[in-house]
Amino acid sequence: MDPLTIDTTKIKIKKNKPVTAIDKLNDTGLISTVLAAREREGLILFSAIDQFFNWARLSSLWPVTSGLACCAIEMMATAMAHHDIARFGMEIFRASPRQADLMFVAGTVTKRMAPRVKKLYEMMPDPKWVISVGSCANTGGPYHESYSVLRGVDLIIPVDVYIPGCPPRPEAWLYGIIQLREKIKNQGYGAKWGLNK
Amino acid sequence: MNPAEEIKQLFPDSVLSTGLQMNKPLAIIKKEELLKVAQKAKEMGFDHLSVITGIDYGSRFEVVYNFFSYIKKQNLVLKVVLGHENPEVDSLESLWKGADWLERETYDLVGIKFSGHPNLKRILLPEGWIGHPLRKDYDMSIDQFVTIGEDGEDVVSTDGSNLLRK
Amino acid sequence: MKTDELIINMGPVHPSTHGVLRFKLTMDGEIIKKCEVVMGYLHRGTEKLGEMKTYLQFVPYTDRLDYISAFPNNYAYVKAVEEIAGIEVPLRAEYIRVLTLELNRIVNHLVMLGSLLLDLGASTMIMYGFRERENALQLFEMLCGARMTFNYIRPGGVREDMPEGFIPKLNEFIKDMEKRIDDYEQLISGNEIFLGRMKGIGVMSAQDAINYGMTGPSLRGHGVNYDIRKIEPYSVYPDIDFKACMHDGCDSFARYMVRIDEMRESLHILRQVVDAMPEGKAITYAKYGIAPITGAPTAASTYFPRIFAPPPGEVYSRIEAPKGELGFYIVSDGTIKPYRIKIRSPSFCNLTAIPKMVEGLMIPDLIAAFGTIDVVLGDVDR
Amino acid sequence: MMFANAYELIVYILNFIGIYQPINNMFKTLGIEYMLRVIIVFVEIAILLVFALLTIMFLTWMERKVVAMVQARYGPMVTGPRGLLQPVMDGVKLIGKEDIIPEKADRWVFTLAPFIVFIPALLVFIPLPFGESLIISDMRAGLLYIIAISAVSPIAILLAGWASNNKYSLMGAIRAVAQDISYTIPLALSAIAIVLFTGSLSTVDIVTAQNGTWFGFIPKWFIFLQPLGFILFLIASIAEMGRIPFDFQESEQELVAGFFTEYSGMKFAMFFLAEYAHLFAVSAIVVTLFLGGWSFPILPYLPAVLVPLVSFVVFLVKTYAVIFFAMWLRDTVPRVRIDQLLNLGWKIMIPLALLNLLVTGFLLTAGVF
Repeated sequence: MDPLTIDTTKIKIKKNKPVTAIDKLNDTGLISTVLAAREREGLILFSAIDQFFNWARLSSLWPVTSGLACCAIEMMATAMAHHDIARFGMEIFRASPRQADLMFVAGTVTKRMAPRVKKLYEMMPDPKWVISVGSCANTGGPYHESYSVLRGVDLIIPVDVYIPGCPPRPEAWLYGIIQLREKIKNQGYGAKWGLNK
Repeated sequence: MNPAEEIKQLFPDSVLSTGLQMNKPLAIIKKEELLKVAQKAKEMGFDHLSVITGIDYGSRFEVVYNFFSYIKKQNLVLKVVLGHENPEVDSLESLWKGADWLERETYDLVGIKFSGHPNLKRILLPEGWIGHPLRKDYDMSIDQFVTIGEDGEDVVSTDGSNLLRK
Repeated sequence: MKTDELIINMGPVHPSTHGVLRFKLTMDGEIIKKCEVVMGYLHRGTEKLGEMKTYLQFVPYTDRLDYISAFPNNYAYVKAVEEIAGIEVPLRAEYIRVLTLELNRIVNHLVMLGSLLLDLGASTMIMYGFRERENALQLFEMLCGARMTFNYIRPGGVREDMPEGFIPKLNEFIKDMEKRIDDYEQLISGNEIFLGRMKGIGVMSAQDAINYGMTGPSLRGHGVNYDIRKIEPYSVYPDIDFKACMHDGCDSFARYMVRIDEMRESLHILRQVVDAMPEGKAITYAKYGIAPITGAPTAASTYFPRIFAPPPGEVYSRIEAPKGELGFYIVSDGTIKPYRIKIRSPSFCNLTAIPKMVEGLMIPDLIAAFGTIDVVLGDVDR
Repeated sequence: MMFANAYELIVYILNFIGIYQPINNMFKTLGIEYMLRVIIVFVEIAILLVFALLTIMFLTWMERKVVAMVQARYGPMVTGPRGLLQPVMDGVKLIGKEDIIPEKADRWVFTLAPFIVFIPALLVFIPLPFGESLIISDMRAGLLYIIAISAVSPIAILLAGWASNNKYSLMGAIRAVAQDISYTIPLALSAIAIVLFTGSLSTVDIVTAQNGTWFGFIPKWFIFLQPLGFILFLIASIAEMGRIPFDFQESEQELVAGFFTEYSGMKFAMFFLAEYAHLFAVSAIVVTLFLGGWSFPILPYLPAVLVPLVSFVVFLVKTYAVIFFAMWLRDTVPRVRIDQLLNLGWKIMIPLALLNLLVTGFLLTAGVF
């Protein structure tokens, strides 16, 4: 491009916005530290407690027995001797949702079963998590076009971890459980303070 | 002497035609005579009713009964052809108790009524479901949702507002 | 003193209903007066999907019917399709099929024993049952790459031949399994409390059982010696010598004993199949051709996905699945998609007998009788 | 150097250190001389509570490990060394759970029931002879106290079952009460057979009656004199605890979760811990009555200072043996049906217990023992 014949009409002048005081302050990063410090100052105590409760919650997740279809058999295989989830302290399968805090949606959620799965979820006490297992629970799976299947359990209840597979191998189950444990560890203020490392 | 021919001898006017279905004796029966012929088949030793199939051919319905005789180790297939408007046929529940749920399922999915059945209700789909899925003219596009009514039974509705998350 | 009945819901989510099945029980104190079975919570419309899929695409759906023993589902569907299309299956494929069927029968009985004992309260048998099942699943994985949903048996034979290390590992499994079955028998059959809970529970006369359409090991527990492998032999069963196991106790204990004997019988069959395994191809694509609509076959088209379109016709073919008589009624109209598929599932028909068998018993007995009927909900609701 | 109870042992130790008199005089000058006794009793109770809660936590861990060992797997491994922190984590998690009270449930009774279950389970620890002079209070009617206290828990179970307004809980509660009542009678009868020997209900007397040995090596435990009584007492106590094979309170298979279906969070933890406290207490009673409590043939030859310590260890070893048996039973044996259970209780256990009582009484008066 010969510099002499530059066509000045083509160059668009980049109009930079007027630099305000706040932008300058932001550039220095001073404000973010001040805000962060203010946010943290009352919470030093809480973050340690939060971190301890997180550790307690993630190390004793009691699943509720809610096996629906083929993934239920894989759930049993994961809970049995070979791929033991008792190592994570999860072998107490509470039959009643009141005492459970983790729900495996293992299998196809049909239209007729959907309200019951939702009611089961609502009966569980509060810090509760849902792992949707298998492609049927994730998005309807092989029965996507069927007239009587809900295309994914996240249409009715919030899901924390999705495990793909039809049925997923027990190793995939264990990986999903470990992911959930990571997620629980990062909840609350402790994580912000970097205690979750 | 295969059983289909025997039945043709006994009830010449009620058997429309006999033949073979993959080397199994087949007899096509008139709708009204089914109960009488089935009664005779049970006496001939066909004590095991394997399966009842309802098929929608667009212009007509067909109900196929597969029997097996444990004693004589023989098969028998009875077929009944029904019109396309409200298909209706006698229920064999009085002869074979196993037919109870098979007929309810055929009514539920294909929409063939079985007169004389003790409680002909839907067995696989909830009560208020619109349409019979295995019919060729079943509209797959409408999405029906099920919610639990006050008394614990299922309520079918096309809008899933209270069920689905916002 | 007039007491009114208590209606109890053993609801869809219940530890001992083997899945999502609901019993509406009207109880008089502890005794069940009327038991109504409500199902359909796992009805996934497999038969409707069958009409939308081609013959080959429907095979994975059959795995997910009775998901504890998927091989017999595959085989029943494929046998029906082969009868319509008139395919001549190579002998080696038939022997591999019988091998997988019998191995899957053992796995199914292991899961049944485990969950039966778990329902009665002993939590150890299911652990041992699943430990053996894991060994068997490793064998299946060597064979077809999947643990539960195999998609291995195709119209025309099996997907691919056995890997080399398969037979030695199978012999090892058979030897190990024999010892295990004696352990189970020692752990369970002599147990006083187990006998107390099983003997005389869920009694039904042989005539009623046949009338209610019961088939398979549950029927053979009532003294009726009908095993489809014997009365209507298929595949290579005629030249395998085995006996149909029968007990005429007509109660839950007899049905349990039939399954123990059947496991031993299956091991016996497996040994014969392994010895008599012929050489040859594992699958034939004879009847696979180009459907007339897409024109004459050219050189390039031989690599296209083969189109499989059997001639029009109707067939009902049935096999002896671990739970009973599993049959497929297929109507084909000459196109690549079946016109109608009807699945005669053993669990659905065996379940018909539960309401009558259970009147006058208590809830724990309902669970014992229901456990021996061995029901899987994918099979019941389809 | 046998003290009547732990209070005297502590006073002796304080004297030995020499700080008992000065503190006593100081309180006397302040005019509240009873305060020292109150403090010592508080210290005793505190030690007992800490010991009880630690044992309960250890038992939950042990139960999971024993079950895992029987079922060829590992059991909790990840939290803490070999899963030792698992019970702590379960407890903390249950504390952090939302506490749901069903809307139509009877609020006060619903919240009261767990406490009524938990407190008797701890009260039973008082008359238990943990060691040579390690007993909180050696009541003259120790055995009667134990049987009376263990009769309180069925009431609480009924309260819980009724208050949670749930069909399953009500049926579970009624079954649990029927079971408890029908098994307290053989329990008491086979315990009375022991009292015939010792002549006194106090647990310490029962244990001292089992000191010494016959022909040098057979220890004089009542299990050898009362084999039938031992079997009846063991079966009745397992039924009292509600463990498999007599597990009706929370038999998942039949009634979802028995009477505590509706409980969650800390209330459920109370039931859970009460069950294990009951397990430890009942095993301790079995050991005290039949297996010679803390007495052991070599005890008399040890130096006096060591005796309370060694007897405490002997008592724990025996109790954990009985607990292991109960846990082992839980893994292998299926559950009995409710009517079989009641038949066993009324038609077999009670007549046998009466027969055992008759034979023992006859042999005692005939001077055989």
